[in-house]
Amino acid sequence: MKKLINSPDTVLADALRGVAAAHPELSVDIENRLVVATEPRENRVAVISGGGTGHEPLHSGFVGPGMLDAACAGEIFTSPTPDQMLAAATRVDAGAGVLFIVKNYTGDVLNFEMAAELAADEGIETASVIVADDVAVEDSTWTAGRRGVGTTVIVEKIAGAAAAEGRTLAEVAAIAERVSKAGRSMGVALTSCTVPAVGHPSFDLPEDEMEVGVGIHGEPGRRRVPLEDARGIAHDIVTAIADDADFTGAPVIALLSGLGATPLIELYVIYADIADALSERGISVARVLVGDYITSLDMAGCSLTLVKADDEILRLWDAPVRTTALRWGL
Amino acid sequence: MKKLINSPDTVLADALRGVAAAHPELSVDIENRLVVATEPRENRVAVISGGGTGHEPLHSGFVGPGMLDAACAGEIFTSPTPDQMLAAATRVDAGAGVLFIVKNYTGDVLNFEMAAELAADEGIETASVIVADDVAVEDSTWTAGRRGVGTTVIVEKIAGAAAAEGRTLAEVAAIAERVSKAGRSMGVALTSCTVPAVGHPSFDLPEDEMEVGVGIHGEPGRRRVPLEDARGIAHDIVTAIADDADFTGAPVIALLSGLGATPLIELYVIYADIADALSERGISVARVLVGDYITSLDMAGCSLTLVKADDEILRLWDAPVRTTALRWGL
Amino acid sequence: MAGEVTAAQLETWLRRSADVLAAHAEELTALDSAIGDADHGTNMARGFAAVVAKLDAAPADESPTLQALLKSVGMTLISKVGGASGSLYGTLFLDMGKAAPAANEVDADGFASIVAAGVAGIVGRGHAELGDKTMIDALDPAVAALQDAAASGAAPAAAAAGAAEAAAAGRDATEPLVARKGRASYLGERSAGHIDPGAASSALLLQTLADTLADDGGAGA
Amino acid sequence: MAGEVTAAQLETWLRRSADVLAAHAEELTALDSAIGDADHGTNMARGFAAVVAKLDAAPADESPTLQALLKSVGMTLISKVGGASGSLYGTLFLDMGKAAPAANEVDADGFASIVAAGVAGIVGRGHAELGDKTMIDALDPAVAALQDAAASGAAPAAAAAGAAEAAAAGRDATEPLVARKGRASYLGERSAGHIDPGAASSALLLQTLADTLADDGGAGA
Ligand SMILES: Nc1ncnc2c1ncn2[C@@H]1O[C@H](COP(=O)(O)OP(=O)(O)O)[C@@H](O)[C@H]1O
Ligand SMILES: Nc1ncnc2c1ncn2[C@@H]1O[C@H](COP(=O)(O)OP(=O)(O)O)[C@@H](O)[C@H]1O
Ligand SMILES: [Mg+2]
Ligand SMILES: [Mg+2]
Ligand SMILES: [Mg+2]
Ligand SMILES: [Mg+2]
Repeated sequence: MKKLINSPDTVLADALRGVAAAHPELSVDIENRLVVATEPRENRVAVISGGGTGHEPLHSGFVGPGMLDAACAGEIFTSPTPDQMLAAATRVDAGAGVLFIVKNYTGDVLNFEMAAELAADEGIETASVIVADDVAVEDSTWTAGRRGVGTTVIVEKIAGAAAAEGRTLAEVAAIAERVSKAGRSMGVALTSCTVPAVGHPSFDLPEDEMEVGVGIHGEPGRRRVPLEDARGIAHDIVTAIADDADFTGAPVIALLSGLGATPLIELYVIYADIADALSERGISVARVLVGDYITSLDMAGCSLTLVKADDEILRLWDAPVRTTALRWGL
Repeated sequence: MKKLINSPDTVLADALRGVAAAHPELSVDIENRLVVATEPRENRVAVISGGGTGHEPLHSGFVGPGMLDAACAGEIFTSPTPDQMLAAATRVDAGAGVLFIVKNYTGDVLNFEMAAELAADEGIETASVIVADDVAVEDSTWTAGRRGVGTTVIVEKIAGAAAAEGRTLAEVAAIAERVSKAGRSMGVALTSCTVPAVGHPSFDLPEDEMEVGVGIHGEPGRRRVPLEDARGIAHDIVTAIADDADFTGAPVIALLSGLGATPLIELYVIYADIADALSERGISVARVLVGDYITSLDMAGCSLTLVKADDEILRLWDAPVRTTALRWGL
Repeated sequence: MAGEVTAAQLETWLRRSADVLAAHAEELTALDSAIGDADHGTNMARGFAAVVAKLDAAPADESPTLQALLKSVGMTLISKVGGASGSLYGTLFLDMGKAAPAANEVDADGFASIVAAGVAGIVGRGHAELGDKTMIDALDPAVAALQDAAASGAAPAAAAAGAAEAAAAGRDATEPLVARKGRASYLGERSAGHIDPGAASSALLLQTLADTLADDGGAGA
Repeated sequence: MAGEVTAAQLETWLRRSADVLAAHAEELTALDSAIGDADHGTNMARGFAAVVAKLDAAPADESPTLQALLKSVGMTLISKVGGASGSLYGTLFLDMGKAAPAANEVDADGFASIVAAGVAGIVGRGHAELGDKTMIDALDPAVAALQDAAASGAAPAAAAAGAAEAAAAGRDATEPLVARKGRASYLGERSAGHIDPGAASSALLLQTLADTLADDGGAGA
């Protein structure tokens, strides 16, 4: 295992120190493992997200005006804990309530649930939106449902913009829910990630194979298949997503994310093929992000997220945002 | 070799198609392999850079208002050609002349030199600034000098801002030159990159070793040493840079770049240690970028760049910029 | 005294559990690698190390009540483990604490009820049923064994031994199952053929409880 | 006619060079891996493939003058190779073209002067001296050999054979050198112990020239 770290035990604390050193405009609470925006909130809804570490820039890279008020960082691939979430809520609640944006993993869901109970005890109103957009997982009410992945980024942006407009907690939660429901994602891994505390790759992936539908923690996906070229992979992903929901007839926000060890040039190569595959299906992309937005430590590969938008969602998407990983208009 | 590509021969063309598909606000000339800003230039100086592909987002990710007017993309790790540069100059010259920002590699220098001659023949005035900031290379007037690396990003930003202010070609070239001279960089590789056309890693780096002072094309560096932890690497890099030039007594712009396959979390981990090492030496960082800015395909590792700034340089650094990889204020 | 479970015994159990979980961390994480995200061993070891640290920090002269001890363990696990197991094991101990008396000991029957309340708390949070391939598959039979043994007048040590056996059997029974709860459920059919890591850690906890009570019961019998 | 070098021969040379460079691309790139950036073979193969494509596209009935042919090759290399070798080999052919007559053939002496002018062009651009561990270490002795042979009345084929030998010796002589120009110079002492890739490609070009003129000279003699 070759990593720029000091010890597997200190990765999270060290990374938070680095965020604090690099970004004086953010407030980093090392004790509670929180990254908090420092701008005054003045009686508007606050938006909080969080999750296991290892998916950077998600979530700490999205803290700042127009997006998240705070991000709670868990250990690597481990959801944060209710006391962290409560500490975050206590810090950022301005009296208008707090929206929790939660990726659909049992740990995250349970911990945010507990946090909501604790917050209620303290008189902080909360609402939660759960993102469950990974089409690699078969949907079923008998199971934990789908994993939450890339749509989270878009939900965080839209919710942050809605909160910035001064909407009520119910309104912010409603549009976040709408975006969450309108999003679908799928990822493909060319290599496994290596969890620092484990020290070796989470799974074996032979030189000539890839994992289609991989999870952001290295969870197995739909199938292990022979390595394909970019065009083939683009076709697989777009087909899986577009077969799961109808993305025609409305403007779409597309997010192509690297998984952590994929160079930008490869993302552009496959984006060319994704764009072709989308336009063949009559899907019209109105906004695009290409880069590392939701990663899996040092995994090579990519994930695509599509969100079916409308004028309101696009307007909120275009609203100014100033975070370390997403910034425009400010 | 596992890469999201279609064929080693089409990487550059495919990536440019991807840039065109993802960023309608840019004009991509696939034939001449140019990425060109579409904003009107109205009689101001135009700024052009370029180089081999494989260092993304450098240079195409820095095209847009406030930074580059055009980027010329060469084949992977191969400098672009004079006809491309001439095509770029012809497209973006608004009568006030063109600044070429050139990384100090023989190929880049010679090709930009030829381009300048061709441009002169066409009545386009040009000036060139050469960036040669890699302290891993011993400086000598008997050789090709030092390699040009991370300072290039900062020169491109400052030159673009100076051009946007309406300064003359001589003025833009002068401040670009000043920034170039004020910058120093060094990188460390944990793994080799793999050139698609070659298909295997450019060099062997055992599991327990690292290459200190690696070049952005995988060129060997100062020495091969046993793998160190983040704190040790931070110390090595900061020492090499700060021993080469005095960075105290003035605000410094720091750029910590991943080399392509390094996750953001690791960059933050080592940035914490870099910040400590800098402050121990009395170096005071005024602006910081942490992320992938100048990469080496899929190499794991990082490079640090420091530029000794002043009020004017900081003001130009803070000026609005809207590119795909660097954006603020717009 | 052989018929009682004391707070001191539970403290010993927790300390021994921390050692056992640390020793088995790699094994638990390997199980979680196969059908999860490769952190269960690290999570549990971290959480129980924090429990021990808190026990160490407590004033040596005051011995806590069962209620206080269990609640404090629950809070620690909730704030140090993270993930699904953090909230679930945290709830286990919190709800055990709520059901426990503000006293230093409890009889076998009372102990069985306390554990049953804790496991009911897990089900209340996670909604897992027997056969969903979770820790419940180990805990539910363990509770039944505890209750049966207590009802038939067995001493706590004997009851715990039976519970540990039942938990181990429940753990092994998760292997062929397709997960319907937790991260492993995302795998669908691909989750079959692996033991559930949470069931494995539950079995370890119960085995350690049985070992602790046996040693103590043996000494004091 | 044995004493002349024709445009047709040079065209054959260029076509055969494209094959030779493609066949040796991996080898040249391996040399460039050791002390450069692993692209010299790809660069040269791509450039000469473009030269052939341009030759193929030219109207078959018009045979170009030496001047036109060489300039066109120079332009193609400049716009298709990139890197240091693109501008340098491009300059070689451009400046050969400038020195060449607007005619279809030239004698051994004239040919030597043309090549000398091209190599002087490389030096003018790159400022490399003999011993700097560059293509000049192969090309400079080759020019000297060509000029000497021509001065002593040798036929072009014989002159080229001597030049190829001199280039190969020059290439081999780069191995112990420390590079002072180009990308390899960044390595300092670490550049010693490797053959310079540009010297190797130059030696291949000259060997192919010798082979071409020998075949043709043999056939036509
Ligand atoms: N809904 C649930 N009910 C009961 N136990 C669960 C549930 N979801 C998950 N678990 C248990 O949690 C274990 C995983 O714990 P851990 O790996 O620490 O958390 P995470 O899945 O968040 O990474 C599983 O093996 C399973 O036994
Ligand atoms: N200044 C120079 N003068 C002459 N030849 C040079 C000079 N610099 C580099 N070269 C030659 O160019 C070769 C490298 O070519 P190539 O790998 O294609 O370009 P690059 O170095 O730009 O990747 C070197 O092996 C050397 O022979
Ligand atoms: Mg986890
Ligand atoms: Mg090159
Ligand atoms: Mg887990
Ligand atoms: Mg080269």
